[in-house]
Amino acid sequence: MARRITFMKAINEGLDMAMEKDERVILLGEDIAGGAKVDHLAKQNEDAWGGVFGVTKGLMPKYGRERVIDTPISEMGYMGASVGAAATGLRPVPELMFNDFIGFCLDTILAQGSKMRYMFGGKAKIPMTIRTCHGAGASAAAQHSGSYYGILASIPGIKVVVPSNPYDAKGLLIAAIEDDNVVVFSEDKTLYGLKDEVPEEYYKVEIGKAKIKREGTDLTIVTIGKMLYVALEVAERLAKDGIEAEVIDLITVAPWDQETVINSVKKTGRLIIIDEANPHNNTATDIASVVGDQAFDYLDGPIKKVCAPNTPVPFATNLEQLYLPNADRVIETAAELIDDLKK
Amino acid sequence: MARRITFMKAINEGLDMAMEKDERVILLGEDIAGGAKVDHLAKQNEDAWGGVFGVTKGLMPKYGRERVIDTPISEMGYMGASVGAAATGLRPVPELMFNDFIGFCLDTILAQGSKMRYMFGGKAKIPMTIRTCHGAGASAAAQHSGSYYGILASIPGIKVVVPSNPYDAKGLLIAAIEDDNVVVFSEDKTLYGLKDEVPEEYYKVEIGKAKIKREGTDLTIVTIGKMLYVALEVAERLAKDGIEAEVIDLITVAPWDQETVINSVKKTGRLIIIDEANPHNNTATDIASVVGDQAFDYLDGPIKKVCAPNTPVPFATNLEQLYLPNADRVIETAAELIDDLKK
Amino acid sequence: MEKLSKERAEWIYKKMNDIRNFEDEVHQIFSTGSIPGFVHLYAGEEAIATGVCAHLTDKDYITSTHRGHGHCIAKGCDLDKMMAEIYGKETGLCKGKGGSMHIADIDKGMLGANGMVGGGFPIAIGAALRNKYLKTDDVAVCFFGDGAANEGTFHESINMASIWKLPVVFVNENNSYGETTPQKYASGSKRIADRASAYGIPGETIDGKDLMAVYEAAGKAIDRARKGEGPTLIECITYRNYGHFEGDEQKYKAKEGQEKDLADRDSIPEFREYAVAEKLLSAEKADQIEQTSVEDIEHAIKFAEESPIPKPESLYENVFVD
Amino acid sequence: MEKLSKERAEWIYKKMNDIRNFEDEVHQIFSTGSIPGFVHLYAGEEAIATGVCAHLTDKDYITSTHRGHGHCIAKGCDLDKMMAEIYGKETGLCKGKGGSMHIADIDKGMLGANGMVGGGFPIAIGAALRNKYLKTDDVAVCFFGDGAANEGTFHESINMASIWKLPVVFVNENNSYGETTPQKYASGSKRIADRASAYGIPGETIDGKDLMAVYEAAGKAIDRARKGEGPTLIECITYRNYGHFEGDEQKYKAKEGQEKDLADRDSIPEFREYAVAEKLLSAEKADQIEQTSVEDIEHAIKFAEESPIPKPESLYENVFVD
Ligand SMILES: Cc1ncc(C[n+]2csc(CCOP(=O)(O)OP(=O)(O)O)c2C)c(N)n1
Ligand SMILES: Cc1ncc(C[n+]2csc(CCOP(=O)(O)OP(=O)(O)O)c2C)c(N)n1
Ligand SMILES: [Mg+2]
Ligand SMILES: [Mg+2]
Repeated sequence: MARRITFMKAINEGLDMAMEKDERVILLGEDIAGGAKVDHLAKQNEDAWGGVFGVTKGLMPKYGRERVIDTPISEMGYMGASVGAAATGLRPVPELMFNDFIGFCLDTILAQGSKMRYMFGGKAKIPMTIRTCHGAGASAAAQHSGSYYGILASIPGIKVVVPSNPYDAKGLLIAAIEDDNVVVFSEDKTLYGLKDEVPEEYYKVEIGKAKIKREGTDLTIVTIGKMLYVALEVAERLAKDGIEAEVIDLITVAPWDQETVINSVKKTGRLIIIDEANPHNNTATDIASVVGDQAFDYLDGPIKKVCAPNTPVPFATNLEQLYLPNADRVIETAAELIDDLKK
Repeated sequence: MARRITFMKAINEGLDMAMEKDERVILLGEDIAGGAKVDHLAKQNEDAWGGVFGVTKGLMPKYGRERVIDTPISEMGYMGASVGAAATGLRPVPELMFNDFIGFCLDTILAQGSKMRYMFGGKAKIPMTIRTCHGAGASAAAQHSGSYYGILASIPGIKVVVPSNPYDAKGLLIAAIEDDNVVVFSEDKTLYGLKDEVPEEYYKVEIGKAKIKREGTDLTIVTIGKMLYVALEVAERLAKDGIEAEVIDLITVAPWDQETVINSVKKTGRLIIIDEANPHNNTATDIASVVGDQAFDYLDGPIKKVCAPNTPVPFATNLEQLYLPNADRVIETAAELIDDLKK
Repeated sequence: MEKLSKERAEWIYKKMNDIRNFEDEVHQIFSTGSIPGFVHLYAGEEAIATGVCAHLTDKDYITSTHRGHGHCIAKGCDLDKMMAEIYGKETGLCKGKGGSMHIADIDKGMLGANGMVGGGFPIAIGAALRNKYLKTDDVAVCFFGDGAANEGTFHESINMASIWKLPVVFVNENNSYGETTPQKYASGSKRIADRASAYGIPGETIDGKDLMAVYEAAGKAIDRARKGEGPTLIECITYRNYGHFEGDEQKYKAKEGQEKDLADRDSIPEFREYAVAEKLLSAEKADQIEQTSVEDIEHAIKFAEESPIPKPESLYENVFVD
Repeated sequence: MEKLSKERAEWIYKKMNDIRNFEDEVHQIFSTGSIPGFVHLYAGEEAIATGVCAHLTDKDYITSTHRGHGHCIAKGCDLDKMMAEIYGKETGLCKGKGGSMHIADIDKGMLGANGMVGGGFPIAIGAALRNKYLKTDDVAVCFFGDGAANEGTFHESINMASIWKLPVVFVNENNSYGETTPQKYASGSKRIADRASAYGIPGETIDGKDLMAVYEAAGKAIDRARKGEGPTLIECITYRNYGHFEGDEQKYKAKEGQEKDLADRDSIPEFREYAVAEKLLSAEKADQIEQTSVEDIEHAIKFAEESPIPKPESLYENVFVD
């Protein structure tokens, strides 16, 4: 298992294998192939972009425009069409180019896709995977850098996953597409270039199961998406002071893995959650609230969160870096928890 | 101050006085007057509905159709138009008939109204008050009964208020309209008939300030909107067992009053938050997470939340009642906190 | 398109009566308080749902609106279960969890009433996309109101249906009002069918009170869709007998003139007269259908009333497919 | 509408050159890595922003798009501060917090570039509503792309502008593509102006590379709006010189035929030739304007480069009005 591919390629491969396996899987989105009806591209069976970041590159040439469908700029339309197609037997995988565009099409998730099965008394099945991307760090400014998986995770009836690495990305995406529910698959756009080992086969990573990425006894750090790397750096630094942090990659934010988190906190007695979302009503608050209820007796100190500030994402590079949670902030926070740790 | 009027009338009066005082205040929404261009109504200068619940009744006859504007069924259009009108000097008060329609127009709040000032480096001012309604209990089923103020409260750059009674409703609405920021004013539709004393004058209730509705030393119960009445019932019942609950009406969910809540918890050592929203990533989790961080040392037991379950709102009356947080559930939860309390 | 057969005419007459009786009864019952929530009645618009669905099989899909009972009945949903749903009973089409605004039966191709105005457009084109992708000749029909034509979903969905030549028919029920707001106030275009050209598809305005006019226009459009020739927009001029929802005082309705004339028309006797004259229906058969329909609705009410309310644990069920 | 004066012609020629030089320079600088983020250049479309804004004062409003530099310049925003904004500097129009996609200057009536395709429509009609409500004769202009015409906001906003007769002009910049997607694929209607009739407003398609065509069509429409006669939709056929954003390989562009002809046209020398022939501009004046423009952009770059980055505490500022 020595093959190393990028996060982006892993996602591409997940889509490819899911499409290969099940003809009912179709993709829809803006420029996910690109160049629809352009003669010279059609002649060469070429896609123009394969998505704005190139994630779906090559899929149209392989599966054709019937299965890799470029849409007009009509998010409510094609996201809702995906709900309709899913309700009637296909397994659509629409791409919402940036999660920031959710304001154009939230109804299809909030009022339709997530509620249909319930409202219809169990008759409907909406096997739909929404791919989107989130995250600051690409100088994309306030309207293209938000992290809104937490808003989506508050909606009953859908699942939301946030992979942190190529291996999970491929396996989770396949699991999402095989899932009979609406699953939001949120990619951190700044991770696309990240390389790691990824098996060539078709495999699934379980939705709803967190992973312990580093074991430790003194402090639990729960992370979402790329915040994992902040935590791993922090754990390294803390280890030098003899403090062993347990790092948990949450992976699924709805429904998140309460058991793994609570067991860890029971062991360590201390918890920091790192979430790039704005600080209110996000997954970090949800975790904190559950731990503060169910593991209260095991806690040795306050429950800490490190999140983005309560501001939009600024454009200037220096401000954007300041906006993002980083290792220094987490270390400072850890210091509040662990007396004998030097600042 | 003996005059008692309904919650609905108090809102109507708040709008009326705000319009009277400032000509820049205009209202927009679907059927907020009703019967636009209907000859026989025009002749009598009559509105047809005054909003689906009658909240804006009589305002069109008084202020005319230039200021009380019936819109087509185009939520993104008129909510966005309100942002544009606010950015250019008016003080629009659009009505989103049900907060469940947020999926049709979230962009105007998420990406435009809430971010403009920041993105424009402080140049823009968006003095806009969005009236909407939330809440289960009216048999309006899954798409007309949600409580989404928590989703909105997660967005940086806006304020969100949830009044529980006529007095606050009038004063808060006036404060919201005078506020130079985007304020969401979310009305519980099942409270419209509730009567209480309301002064006839123009007055403001401070946004961001919670109110202690009952003092107590044993347990803090924080509530949002009509959950106040659940808490007051609980407090009565607990009092019979000699337990004194302090009941806090949060009133504003963004930015919520950390000081009042934390001071109360420091006194009582126990906290229950009642929030009708679905349980994940809501205001209850936010409060729990802040208290679990900042008042940890004062806590005598786990932090408890009583929320709606993680399901859509069901239609059948018996299920809907089960869906709503109620006094029995809160009492059971309180019993977990206070050992000597009989179940 | 097939000429109207006797069998179809009987089917149509039964459905029209079922819808009318169903709605008239719900109107009555609502006033007694036995039915909770928001209820939007279809009475007066029967010719549309019936004239359109006469061309559909269970394999064709429809999306409906908040005013969905008529579409449900015309699409073949069980009357007993429908009534039970509106009562919020366990035996309801949706186990009592949907109610009037979310009544649905996917097995019958009925993709749901929809509490969101304009919510049906994208779902309908999604079903049509599925039909096309699977190379079936099934179609999708999207029913929508005049008010819904001003939602962005109208625009996005019809445009996509056009560029992808989807087998879908957009059936507009123009009953002059969206709640209290006249279509003539809310629409920049005089006719909703005028908007079809903005998407390069055919559009026409027809008399929605005339069953045969609907039957023929819908037949043509559905045939076109089945043949892969793309979508059509049909605007049906109609009127609702009751208020926007139960409880509406209807102050905005005109008590005279053109509007009153439209209000006074009744497509059920109009169709009966036509069908009897054309020998598609005997007077006896028509009487008998009327009678059966009354009985069927009575049965549905009895069924609904006697049915149990949902079990408490069902609150937590059907959120996810396990 | 006024005939084009010498003064206006000089203004126009300066703005066209400013836009071109600004964008060409940003293109260069972007390739060196000094400018971060997503940058969408307006080069090639100068005639539109300039021809339209020539009729506007600081009191009129415009809404722009992700491709907003041209609109900004034509609306009179400061070049130094614009460039500083794109660099993310403290001296920028938005203090470095907006960047290319959110560049704005409300004092100049420029209500912002917008990262949301279709985001400008409702904002523009809101500004127009304000203009009408306050009984001013100010107008609002909404610039939007061919791709944006498929968003629901297009539909909702133009319909409302029509029924309320708002003083707003919808200026479509049809550059054949929304990102890589041809307009001819994405739109059910052949022409975007064809959609105007769906809202009962006038619509026309013009040569968007021809400054005078834009100037005249916009002049008429803006006059109409000022007089309270309602909105107009103008579709301007144009082409962008660069990719969708910086970094785009542009594989989808046709290298021959009609598209190539359009790409090869340049409205700046075309206008110069026209204006000199019509004696609106002397050749010397034109040369001088070209020279000044180059210097002004150089100055802007120097200003931007020498400006400080934002202070850390500004991260937390301007979220709310205190
Ligand atoms: C997205 C959304 N906006 C508004 C409403 C409130 N509403 C319910 S029905 C209705 C009027 C619909 O009018 P029309 O489409 O003409 O259908 P009709 O009721 O006349 O059949 C409105 C505004 C809603 N349910 N959903
Ligand atoms: C709501 C939304 N959807 C999609 C995008 C991604 N996007 C940015 S520009 C663009 C193409 C816009 O095309 P057009 O309107 O023709 O403008 P042009 O770029 O050609 O000037 C797209 C799809 C976006 N920014 N916002
Ligand atoms: Mg209607
Ligand atoms: Mg374009």
